[in-house]
Amino acid sequence: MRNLEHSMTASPAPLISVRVLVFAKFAELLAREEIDVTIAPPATVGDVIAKIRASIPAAKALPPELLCARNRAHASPSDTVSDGDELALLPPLAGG
Amino acid sequence: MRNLEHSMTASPAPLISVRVLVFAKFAELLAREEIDVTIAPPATVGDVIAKIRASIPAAKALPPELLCARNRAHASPSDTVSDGDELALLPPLAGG
Amino acid sequence: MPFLTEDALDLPRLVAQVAAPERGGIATFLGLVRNHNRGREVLRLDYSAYGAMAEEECGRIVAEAESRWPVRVAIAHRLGRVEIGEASVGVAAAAAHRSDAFEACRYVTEELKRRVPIWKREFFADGTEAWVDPTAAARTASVEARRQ
Amino acid sequence: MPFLTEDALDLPRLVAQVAAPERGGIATFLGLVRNHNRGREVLRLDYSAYGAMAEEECGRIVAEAESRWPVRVAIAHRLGRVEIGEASVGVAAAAAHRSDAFEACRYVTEELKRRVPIWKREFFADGTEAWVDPTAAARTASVEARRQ
Repeated sequence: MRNLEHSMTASPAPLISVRVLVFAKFAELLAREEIDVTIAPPATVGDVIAKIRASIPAAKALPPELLCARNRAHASPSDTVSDGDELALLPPLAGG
Repeated sequence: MRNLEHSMTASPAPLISVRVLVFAKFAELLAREEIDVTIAPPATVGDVIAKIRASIPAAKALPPELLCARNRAHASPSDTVSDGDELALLPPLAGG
Repeated sequence: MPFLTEDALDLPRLVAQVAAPERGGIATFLGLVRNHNRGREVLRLDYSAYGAMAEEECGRIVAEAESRWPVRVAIAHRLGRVEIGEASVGVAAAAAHRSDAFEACRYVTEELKRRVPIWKREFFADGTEAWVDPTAAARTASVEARRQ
Repeated sequence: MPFLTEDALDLPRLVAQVAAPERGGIATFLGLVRNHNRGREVLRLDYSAYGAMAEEECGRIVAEAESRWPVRVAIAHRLGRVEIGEASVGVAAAAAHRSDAFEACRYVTEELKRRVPIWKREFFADGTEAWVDPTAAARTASVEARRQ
């Protein structure tokens, strides 16, 4: 037990992978429909978006406030992400 | 002119005739769908209904407050009637 | 087009009466004949009306709604025998903005029930029949409420 | 039954999904594609969605309405190409009492527009096309309101 706890604290937690789906106007802007992001935990939806803004040049044109989803439900930038999550960047909704 | 005015004041105004339509439950109660009423002017919708209550025995069973119409529009008992008017006694409405 | 009809109500036709390229929102209300009323099993209804006044009153209600909101309104009400599950009344209101359509549709539905001279006779499963009197139901409900 | 469909919306079928002998009042809303938007002539629309989430979000909205009011609710939303005058969205709510049907229908319609991830591209008469952004329209309106 002591050894296990020690090793968990000492070695960095493994990175987590999330898939980010991109739709409509944003898919056009980024010229892609999904982005795989690997990030160190603990990470939030906002952290994932910040990493996309930093790594994809076209993403700098995304609006400062983004509607986003996590696992097919509306999410807030402060929500924590888990390995395997499906995130999404949603342009302004226009259903109806 | 004098003569005419004099004769108008002196002789009683001619009686007026109205037709009273009766519907649904009230038509069953009174065993008829219309009642012709002749009454001395000036008379109101309420006067006509009072005359019906007084002259038709079954009409005593009509509720004390009645929904009524004059010339195909909702009317109040205090509305004045004119010769040739079409009145109606309306049981509680149940459309829809 | 008359508001009262002996024919089955056709909701798409009612919608078509008010739809137009500049009116993007259509609210409708459909009243269906229920199989129960106040705890008794109902087999069918028979609607009757003071036809001439009912037509005029529907026209007045439509005109009121169309002057109060920027809408087009249609009404259809059945007369005669109507079976369980069939529509007895239909209202459609179309507007450029959905809030106007919703509000006008509701107004017309409420006013129609309150003002249009239509009556219905219920035929019960036990073989009896009776005129429907919503005011008697309201009186009973208020007496029962006072008892509690 | 999925909420999103490539097929034309069938209002009677939507009504049939919620009708039942004990539910006498059915309120519906139908959104039709208009030929103009913000002063420009529109020829047609093309709807796309985050399909999996849109289905789940519609399901959540229906569940919310059905827990808040004693109603049954149905939703249908078009995907793909939709022509002027065609319905892009339909909502139906059935209840024993019409006020519940009206309120639930309106709630579902508003929440659907606010929460379901669907987008539309407008094709204009001048040959151009653009994604519809209701928040941009709202921003413009509020700027114009401030100017007055």
